[in-house]
Amino acid sequence: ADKVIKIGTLFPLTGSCALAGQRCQASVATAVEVINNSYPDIQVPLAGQEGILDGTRIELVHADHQGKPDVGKAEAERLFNQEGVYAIIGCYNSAVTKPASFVAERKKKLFMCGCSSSAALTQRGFSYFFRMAPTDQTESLEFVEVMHWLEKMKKANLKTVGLIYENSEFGKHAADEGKAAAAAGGFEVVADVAFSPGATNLNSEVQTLKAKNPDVVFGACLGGDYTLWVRTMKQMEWLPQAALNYCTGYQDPVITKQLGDDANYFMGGTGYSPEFAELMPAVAAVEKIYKQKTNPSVPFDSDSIQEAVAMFVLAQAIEKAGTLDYKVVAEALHADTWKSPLSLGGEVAFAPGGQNIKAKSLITQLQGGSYKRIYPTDLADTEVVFPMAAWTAR
Amino acid sequence: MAYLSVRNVSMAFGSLIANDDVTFDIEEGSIVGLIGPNGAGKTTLFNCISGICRPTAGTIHFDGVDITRSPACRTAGLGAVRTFQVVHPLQEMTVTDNVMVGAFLRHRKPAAARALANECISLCRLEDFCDKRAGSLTIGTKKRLEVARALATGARLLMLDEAMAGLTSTEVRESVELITHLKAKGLTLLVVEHIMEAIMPIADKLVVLDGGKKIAEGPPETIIRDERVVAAYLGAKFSRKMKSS
Amino acid sequence: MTTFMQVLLDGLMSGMLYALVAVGLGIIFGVMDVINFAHGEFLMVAMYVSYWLGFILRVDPLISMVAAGAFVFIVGALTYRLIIKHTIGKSAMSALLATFGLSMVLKNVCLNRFSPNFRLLSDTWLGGKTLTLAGLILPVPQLVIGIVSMAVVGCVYLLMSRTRLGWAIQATAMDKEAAELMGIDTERIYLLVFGLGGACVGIAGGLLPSHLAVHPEVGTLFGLIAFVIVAMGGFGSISGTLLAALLIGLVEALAGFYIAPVFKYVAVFGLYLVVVLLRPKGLFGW
Amino acid sequence: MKRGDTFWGLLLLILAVLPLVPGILASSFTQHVMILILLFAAMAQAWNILGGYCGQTSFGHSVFFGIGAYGAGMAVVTYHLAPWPGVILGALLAALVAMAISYPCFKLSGHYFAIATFAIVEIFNRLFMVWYWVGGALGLDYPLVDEGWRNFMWYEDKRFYYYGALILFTIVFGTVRWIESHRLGYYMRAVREGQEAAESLGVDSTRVKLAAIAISAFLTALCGAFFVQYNLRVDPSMVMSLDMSMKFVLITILGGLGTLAGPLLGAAVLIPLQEYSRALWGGLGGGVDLIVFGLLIVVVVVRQPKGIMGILNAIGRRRHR
Amino acid sequence: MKPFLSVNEIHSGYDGVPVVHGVSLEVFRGEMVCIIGANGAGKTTTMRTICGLLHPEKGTVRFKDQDISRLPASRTIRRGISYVPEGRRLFPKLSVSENLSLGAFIEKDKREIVRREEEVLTLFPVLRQRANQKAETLSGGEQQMLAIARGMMSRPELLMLDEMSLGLMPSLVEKVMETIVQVNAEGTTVLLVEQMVQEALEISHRGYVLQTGRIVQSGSAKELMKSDEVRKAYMGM
Ligand SMILES: Nc1ncnc2c1ncn2[C@@H]1O[C@H](COP(=O)(O)OP(=O)(O)OP(=O)(O)O)[C@@H](O)[C@H]1O
Ligand SMILES: Nc1ncnc2c1ncn2[C@@H]1O[C@H](COP(=O)(O)OP(=O)(O)OP(=O)(O)O)[C@@H](O)[C@H]1O
Ligand SMILES: [Mg+2]
Ligand SMILES: [Mg+2]
Repeated sequence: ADKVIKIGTLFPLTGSCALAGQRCQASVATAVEVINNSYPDIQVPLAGQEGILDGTRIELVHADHQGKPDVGKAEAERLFNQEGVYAIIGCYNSAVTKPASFVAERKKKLFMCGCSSSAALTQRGFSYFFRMAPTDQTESLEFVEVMHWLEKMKKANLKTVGLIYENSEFGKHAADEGKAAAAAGGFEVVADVAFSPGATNLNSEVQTLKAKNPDVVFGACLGGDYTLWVRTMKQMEWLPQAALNYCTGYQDPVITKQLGDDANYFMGGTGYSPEFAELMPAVAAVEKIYKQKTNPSVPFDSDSIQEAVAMFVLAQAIEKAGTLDYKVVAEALHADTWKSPLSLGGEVAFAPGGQNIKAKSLITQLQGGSYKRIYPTDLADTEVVFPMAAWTAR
Repeated sequence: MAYLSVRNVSMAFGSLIANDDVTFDIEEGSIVGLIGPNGAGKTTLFNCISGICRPTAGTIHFDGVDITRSPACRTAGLGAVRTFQVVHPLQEMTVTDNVMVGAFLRHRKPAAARALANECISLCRLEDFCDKRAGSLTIGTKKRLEVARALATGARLLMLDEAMAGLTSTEVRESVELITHLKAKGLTLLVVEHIMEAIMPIADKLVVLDGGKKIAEGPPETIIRDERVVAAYLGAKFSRKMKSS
Repeated sequence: MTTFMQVLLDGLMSGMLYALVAVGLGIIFGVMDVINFAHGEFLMVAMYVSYWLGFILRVDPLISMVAAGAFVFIVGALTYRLIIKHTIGKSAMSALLATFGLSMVLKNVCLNRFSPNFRLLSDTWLGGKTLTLAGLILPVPQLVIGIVSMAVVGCVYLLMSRTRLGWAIQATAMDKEAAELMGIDTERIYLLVFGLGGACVGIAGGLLPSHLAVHPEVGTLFGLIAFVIVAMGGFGSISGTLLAALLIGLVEALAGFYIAPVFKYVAVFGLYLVVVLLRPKGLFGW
Repeated sequence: MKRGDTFWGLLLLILAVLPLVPGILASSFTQHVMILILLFAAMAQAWNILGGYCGQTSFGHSVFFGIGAYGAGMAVVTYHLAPWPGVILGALLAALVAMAISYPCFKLSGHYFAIATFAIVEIFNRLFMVWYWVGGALGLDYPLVDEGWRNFMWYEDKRFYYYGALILFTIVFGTVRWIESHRLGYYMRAVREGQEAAESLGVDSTRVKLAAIAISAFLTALCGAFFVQYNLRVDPSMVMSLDMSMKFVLITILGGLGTLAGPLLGAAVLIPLQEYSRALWGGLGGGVDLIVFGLLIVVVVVRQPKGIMGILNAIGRRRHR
Repeated sequence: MKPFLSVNEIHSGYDGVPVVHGVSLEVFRGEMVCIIGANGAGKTTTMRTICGLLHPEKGTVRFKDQDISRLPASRTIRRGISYVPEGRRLFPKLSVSENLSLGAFIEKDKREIVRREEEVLTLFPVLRQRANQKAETLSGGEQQMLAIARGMMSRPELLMLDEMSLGLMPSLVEKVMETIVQVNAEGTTVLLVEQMVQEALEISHRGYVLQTGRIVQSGSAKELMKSDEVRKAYMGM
């Protein structure tokens, strides 16, 4: 007979984060496709066999939380109670992940989180919650490292930092971590610019940055706001020496098409990009499937790929535990280090609280429309362009 | 001091002076008619007394209390209640509910208010319309509703602004009877009316406004003979008719 | 000083764009007493029209704004015919409810058809160009949007105050039945007004894709600001709407720069409160 | 009157025994929907006091809702107490804030008032977004606490939430029922229908409106407190947003403005529609559930602009004839 | 002779609640006809049905031998019917002269409109002084005059007046009545609804008595004035 495990996905499929949510959903579906069917030529765990636990197939139940925590909580309950899912993967927005994973924890059922970046998520001491992506905190610390590195390598004189972020749970969180890290690294935060997402213009925001003229800008702008931000900076003829972005609009491959040359020389933390192919040879084949599930022109981005990782790691743990018993699987997840060709580090391992301690991100810089790796140096493939080339020099 | 005393009241809208130094008194228990050409300022004077407008000059006392600046709801609370020439029914409420709003001024308890409202409804012969939406009544009925509502507040001074306009002569007669009945019950009335057949027989005194100024004051018999009033207001035919009857 | 002037200029230019978005809402509001909750979504639809024309047929937004205006005119007229018409004179709030439903439908149909991707036209005639004038930077797209916007608002103003049609619209706004008795076909007027309101916001939306990304949620904040502008100017007053839009653009820019960007909408909405508390019928309202 | 009250009594009784009957309300999702219906009916009814009976369309109720929510949320999250003191404080504060902000706004009429409340929500939303003490944009997340009435918190069994919502519903509907038949109710409707006329009948319209908004805000805040207790989290965009405000308005209008049954009808139609359509189609992605939801709203309005009450009345009238 | 306006057995009402039950009446060219009846008898409803603000559920309205029962008001005025509604219905925010020009909305020639305005203002000199005042600030009586004046701006062939004496001072009622007679004498057919039964019958040729939605009596004005029922029911005698 057909044995089936149901897994729920819970992402913002509508509302202002719909773009990311739909990609994440497709990413999980891609992983399931690989797991359920036999793809012997894909170098990813479980790809070669059909299903797990001797042919048990995974079936996804999709749900939409619209970016609203209350809806997310209700949907998580529905997925567990009504749909009878074994575990949930989600929720992209940290604000929604919090109550939704709370539900799972109370039920002692698994909650796999791909890319929600709030550090607080893994500081709650949950034992059924696992997160793949690095947190804002990790990223912020990495940004500061990069700044020190630039000072050393490029003889740069970096003193001040400006922040621009959307005023939401995500942006605020990133900004708080960024501020703390910058201060700890000995930099002065001179501009703290929050804006309402979905802005009609970012004139005063950029004007403020321009007036304070920080050497480096940390940015946390999503989607359309990111392009608006870049364009407005161009209009106002201003650029910092370096711009470092959290996993945000920056790492959406679409921007290079829309902004053209204007997108270049911005930097950011990136968990994955098609240019990393040589580092992560296994991804290409998976990505082909992914592109079929969404838009053929859109590759994985570093958020969405984490959701696939979450699915793979969960499947591996179940396979290894050999049972569906939650406690056993959760303990197995904690106990082992998991092979994960789709992750930058190649491995996944969880600290108490569920944070993936092997999570890594690279600092990339857009050059000539592609994401070039510049830091850490051992993984770098390109020399950094610093300071950013002026608007007039492009 | 008189029951209602209007002293040197002026009301200006920008450059237009709608009431100009108007002074008159009303004795308790009397019926005073306020007449005058269209646009003479009668409604404006009502607005001033009832507190909807603040007069630009002058004072108004009601039962010894200065109400010149008191807001409409306080004036009504004191017992001086008016009806509107351009009717203001509470559209979506039923006739009974309309009247009950008035009745609640004196009775907190719904039951008591309802009883009073029903009484006023039958006084104004609105029984047939009790459960109709006030907005669906015809103009004439709305006018009667205005009166019923004002009555229900337990008013001691009732100010009627053309409450009989739009009624047939027979209905006017009934209204006149109502007014005399109210007077008998001890109410004081200030009545604006263009229907002379209605006002002449019952008024104890007429005050005539023209162009915002008071041009005459006195009992009806003398007023119909007043040249100025005839010229400005009544017109030859009506004054002939009035005199003959 | 230059910074101050620059901030003023930026504010003025966004104000001019707001004026065009708001004037469409304003005439619908003023004439029919209908809160069109889908107004922001009309803007979004127009932006999509212009985007697809630009993307597929390589038409520049400067040209496709006409098409976008016409398209949203039809959307507006249809909205009236199919929805608003049934609510007029029945219950004051039901039009609000219906247009809210409509905005939800429009938003999600676009999401469904065009995916939630944000889309931006590159290589437009205006895109990214700037002029520099006495140290002030004038971004060409915003400048042109501002000019077009002023022109359209001016035309609407003349239409409303100088033409027979304008009179008929005003009369209909005040008393529908009486207007009908004067021989005015109020049904047509309503249709026209809704279409016209749509066309205004359509033109605005048509111009935008050269510097603002299109996505299903793009209209929301514009719609919100437009409501405030219309009320601040005074319902039914086009000059009021214009003045309010410029004021709001300025306050947004000034507060955003001199107080803090997070507070710019606090200042904008605060300004509305201050204005209506001083003048309960808006700047130029009846 | 009498017959109406019997109807409500019976309805409450049925609602109260519903969870006791085995098999009914069995699934936790059905329970969830029932809870939301009761909660949103109560919210809409609280709004209805000001918006329906008193005729002051307010888009500002999410502010009061939010204050109530933050009251409970901060008591639990920030001060590690039971929610109750926060609930009471929040509700009182909401009433005070409501009176303070609306006193000047009552000078405004019609849409000017509506848009002013609109502006107030946006201002509060943005201020709360940056107000560190209340959690700012990060919001407040509930810790694990003991289950039970003391903490008003249950993690598995929804039945207690159901009874909580039912109590809330009864409080709000009872209050409105009482007001409706008493002087305040008549005065509120009078103010709605014509302020000048009401004033001339001795109604102090400002006081009536203040009373209406204070009661309305108090009840709304109670609903807000319930909402956070149920959702384990509070942040400004969840509770203090235009989106939330619209819910109050939509449900009431859909059901029937200024009627006692309207909010319940509105919630009973809108909430299941929203929840089940999402459960059914939400996972498909393309917002199909929201399209269907939006279309249905439009269709209802086009068919019967006076809301569901209008439909019922029309049916009733046909029957009588 | 064919009637100018003929109303045949119309049934009409609001929201499906019938108010008028089978009213028939005829008006001949050049006549002045008056409808009288108590409050709520359905006079206004009848008038609204004729001019097209309401449409009859049953029955027809024919004007100049054409069926106009289904035409909206904005079309009937083009056929020559002008209705001065009960309660004035002015455009409150527009000035007196703007109200007047809107009265001639169907006329496109601007000079012609000015000419007519001049004529009408001669009939109502009070309005001339207030030409630039907003209509809402006029006194009740002034508003009534403006409403009548506006109704005449379209040069109607059939002028329908609903309770035009409402709120007018006695001398003005007299004057307005004279004006109406004059307008009628100049060739405009007039259909009146009046509460001032005596005055109305004095100037009309014929009259109809409406009671709870039905015509209960009709005849020449003189007959009606002599009729006992009419005298008792409507003239308070
Ligand atoms: N709010 C206002 N603004 C400007 N002018 C006004 C206002 N209200 C009234 N007027 C003017 O004041 C004058 C007096 O008006 P009022 O309504 O008091 O007359 P009235 O005596 O009641 O006349 P009627 O018998 O026709 O009702 C009129 O000329 C009118 O145009
Ligand atoms: N808009 C409306 N909706 C519902 N019912 C209405 C409406 N207007 C009038 N009616 C009802 O229709 C009936 C007849 O009204 P109509 O206006 O024709 O009377 P009328 O003879 O003109 O009376 P009046 O002399 O008072 O003006 C009344 O019973 C009234 O309640
Ligand atoms: Mg008057
Ligand atoms: Mg009538």
